[in-house]
Amino acid sequence: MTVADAVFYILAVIAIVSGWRVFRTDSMVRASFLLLLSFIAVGAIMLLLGAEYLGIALFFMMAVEMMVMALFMVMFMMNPAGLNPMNMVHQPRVAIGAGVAVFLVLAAVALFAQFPRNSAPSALDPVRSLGRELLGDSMLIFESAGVALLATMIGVVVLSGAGGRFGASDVGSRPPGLTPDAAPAGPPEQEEAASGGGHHGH
Amino acid sequence: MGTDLLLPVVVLFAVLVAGVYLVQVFDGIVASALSGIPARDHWLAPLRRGAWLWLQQDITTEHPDALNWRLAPMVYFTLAALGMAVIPWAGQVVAADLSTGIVLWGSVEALATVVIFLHGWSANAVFPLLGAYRYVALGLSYILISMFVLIGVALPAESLKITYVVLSQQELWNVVRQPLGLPLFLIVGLGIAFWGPLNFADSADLAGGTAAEVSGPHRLLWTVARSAMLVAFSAVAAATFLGGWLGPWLPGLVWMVLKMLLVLAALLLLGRVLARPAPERFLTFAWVVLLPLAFLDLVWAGLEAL
Amino acid sequence: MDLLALLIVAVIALLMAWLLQRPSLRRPPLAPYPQRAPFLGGGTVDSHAWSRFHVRYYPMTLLLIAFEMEMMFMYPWAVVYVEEGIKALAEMGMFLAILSVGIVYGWRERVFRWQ
Amino acid sequence: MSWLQRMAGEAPVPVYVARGIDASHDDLAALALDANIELVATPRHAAVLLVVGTVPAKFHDGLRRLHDQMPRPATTLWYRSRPLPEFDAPHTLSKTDRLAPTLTDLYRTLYGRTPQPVLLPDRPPAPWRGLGDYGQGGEGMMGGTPYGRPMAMTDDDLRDGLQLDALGFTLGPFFGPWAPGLLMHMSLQGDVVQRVSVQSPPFPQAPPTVFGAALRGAVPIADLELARARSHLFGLAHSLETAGLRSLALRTLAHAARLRPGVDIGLMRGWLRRCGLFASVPPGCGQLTRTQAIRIGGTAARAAGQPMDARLEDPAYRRLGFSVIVQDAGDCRARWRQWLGEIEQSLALADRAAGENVYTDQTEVVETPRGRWRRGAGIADASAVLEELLPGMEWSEAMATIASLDVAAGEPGEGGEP
Repeated sequence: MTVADAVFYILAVIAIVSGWRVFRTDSMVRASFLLLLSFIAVGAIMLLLGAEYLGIALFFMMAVEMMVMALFMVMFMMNPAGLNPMNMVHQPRVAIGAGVAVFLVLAAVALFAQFPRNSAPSALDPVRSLGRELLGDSMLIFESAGVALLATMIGVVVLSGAGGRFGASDVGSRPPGLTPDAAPAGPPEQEEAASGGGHHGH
Repeated sequence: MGTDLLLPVVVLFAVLVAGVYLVQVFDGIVASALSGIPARDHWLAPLRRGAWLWLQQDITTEHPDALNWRLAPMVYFTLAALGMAVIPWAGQVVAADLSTGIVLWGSVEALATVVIFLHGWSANAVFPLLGAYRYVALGLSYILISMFVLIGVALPAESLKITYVVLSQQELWNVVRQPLGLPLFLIVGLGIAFWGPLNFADSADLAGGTAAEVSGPHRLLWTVARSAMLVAFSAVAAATFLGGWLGPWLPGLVWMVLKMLLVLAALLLLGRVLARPAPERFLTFAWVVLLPLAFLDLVWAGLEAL
Repeated sequence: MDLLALLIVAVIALLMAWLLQRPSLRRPPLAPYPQRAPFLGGGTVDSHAWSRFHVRYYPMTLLLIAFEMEMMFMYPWAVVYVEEGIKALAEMGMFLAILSVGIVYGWRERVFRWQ
Repeated sequence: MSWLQRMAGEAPVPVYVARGIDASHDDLAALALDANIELVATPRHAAVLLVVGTVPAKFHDGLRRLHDQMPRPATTLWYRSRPLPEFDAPHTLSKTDRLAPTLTDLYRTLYGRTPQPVLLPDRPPAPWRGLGDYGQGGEGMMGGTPYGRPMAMTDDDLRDGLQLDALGFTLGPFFGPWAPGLLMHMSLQGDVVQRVSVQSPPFPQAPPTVFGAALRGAVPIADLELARARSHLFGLAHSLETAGLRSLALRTLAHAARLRPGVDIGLMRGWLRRCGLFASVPPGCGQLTRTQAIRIGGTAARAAGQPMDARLEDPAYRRLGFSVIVQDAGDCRARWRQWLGEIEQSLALADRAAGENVYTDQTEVVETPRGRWRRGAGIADASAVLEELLPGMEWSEAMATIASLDVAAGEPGEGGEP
């Protein structure tokens, strides 16, 4: 066994154990960053496989993404730090069944499939070939990704921006009631009460 | 293989340790020059302060996230060291000459945001928590600026490898070729080490922010790690904008260290003469002014490289 | 080789940082409660500080993720930029122009202010 | 004593100052300017707790908390203050000139002594061990007191209908960035202040003695104006410190220490503008309404466009050609500008008055740095204005606003009143 093999096994264990701990910890922040740790271990395995750009890009992307996820998870969850223990697992039987099944299929693929044995040419520069691909055959895909990301950005701004050029974004909208037939949730809007109007006109 | 690996690693840690010490010394000199209060001995002061912190009791808070509380400063320090691993100290002396060195530095910045947040969060106290959330907003904003600026220096080098970035500056340093780059990058540097005007995590209005509840060796490590991040940043700035080891007469390593010291001196001076803006104000400034400027820098670099 | 160096640097740095915290083999006793109370200038807290923290920059973070995703395409692009020349400039110019629309829109809708 | 301990003992003394009633600005400024002393922001960073002035009985527990929070080894020095009864052999001091040397001596000999044990009972803030399903003290999602504290609860938010958790705490009375004695209960959503209630106003501050003397008889205007300029410089230094510019704050304090009539502070005005203090807060931050401005009085009122100044009623000032400086914005920036403008004006007035040896000509009323002071009356406390002003502000803006406002009551100091 070489050093690389040993490092691979250690990283694999880290990836799996931290992935499992995500579901066993009560703290939202810990859960987010355990997932980050799992991704970092996977990214390091990608580095071992010679994917120098993708591995490090994974660190980069996941650090930012998990950070933002932690912000939102803390904001959304009651008891975000898990001060009172809670059960983070829903429908465990189905989940375990699905997990085992997927594991068996993937393990079977790993064991029985015939993988090509030719290793990457030593002169290959993955970043450069990725760049050529972006400017060559995949240009259309690349530019469509740009449009998709633009749509994402606009969607984000529309959905989450509280105020804009035209005033507060919640003006004229009322959230639904918490139970059927209940009064709208959220603070009562005074100008609506004054005009005697209910939901008309919206 | 032995010496190929040993020499750069030894140089790296020597520069890191000496750099951390020098940051503290320089900062003391700048502070007493600006305040007009002569300090007793600039060169011994950091050691004395360190000895005091080393001997002091290390208190935790009532119910901290104990693991992350311990881990955050350690990882922050490690990130600084990893950032320096891709820096060429002289022609062949580089610990890990990754073909994606610039991306690695980017991910150091991103992970530093996570670590600083964790440090503030795990104390479970009001001021550290405010400092942590404040830093996240700003830390995320620096990342984009840093990416634009560093992609700018990668264009003429035709590579993401920092060694090639240095070699591409043989005729002209990037600081001249891309005049907007270094000033923008210095702002990023002050930001990720939360130093001086961009000290949003450990600021004075939060009674020390994420470090408000920290004492003893823990505080010593946090201070060292911040200084180490500043040192690592100055190494990246020296390599990408000031031509790294290139220079006449002197050996490459000496040039590199001199340029790092120059960047450090600039950062430490800036750190003590500028006021900390309200975080919200700076966030808007970063996105509305600095980001377009970084974009402009990239366009400039692109046109210049063709 | 490069990766081994990274590993070695990381291990040494972690070790240094660990030693700097003056680790002891025996777990030190916890400080008494009043010593661990959070600092508030003599005041007291009503609750744990961990809470559903209402930050004011949600749109900024989401916009950042979209923009950053796009920036990851730029690293490979930067490497081949000079050899591909005008084509690379035009393509990336178009790509960035599309995304700048997003940023300008966000700016017009004031998402870069905290809410 | 090991060599490491000897070395640690050579470091500047990290001091946390708990200011009581009649803590003198001048003493603290001298301490800040001493190269052997470092004033720190939290007791966690301190080795010596310096208690200055009398601490009323209701704040003794707050003081005990500060004392207990210091990492050991630590010690306490009582300067013109009565030690708490728990201390068997307290270090006390009343001589001003011995303050820095005593602190240094105490610090140098820190490692030899047994540290003072904690003063408050070693109990969790609420009982929790063994309660609840997992012994962590809580029950359900948000119930109980897990690990000794209740959890933050939902509350309204000023910005939107989103009801997330509010953080509540009382801050003070020894919080460094505030006036001593000010104790406020604050409620925060994220970093935005939602509610503020002043539990205890700041300790009354005696104006510099020369102002008290001015109510008893004629005093040289030069002295009066120098004292005013010095007081405003202290205010500016405090704002600089809050903005993270400690070195420049110390430089300002050094200016204040060697103030003479007619000194030109143009240089200082220059670097104040360049350092970005004014740009650090948004325009309109901490803007006072007309009523609030009048209620606080003094420079805050003049910075909000109210030409209120008792010096107008003094014929001697009129002869010197005094005219009131006013700003119209009434926000933090305006107050800082006002301070700067009044410092320049005071120094010019002092120069003229010293040359012509002019004395005050009015003993009914005097304009102190804090505001108008009529004989027989004090200056009213205005800390209630903070309750109206701070809600809705982001934390750093709130702190900048507090630093730019002086709301403490003014009371005659020793021998101030006839």
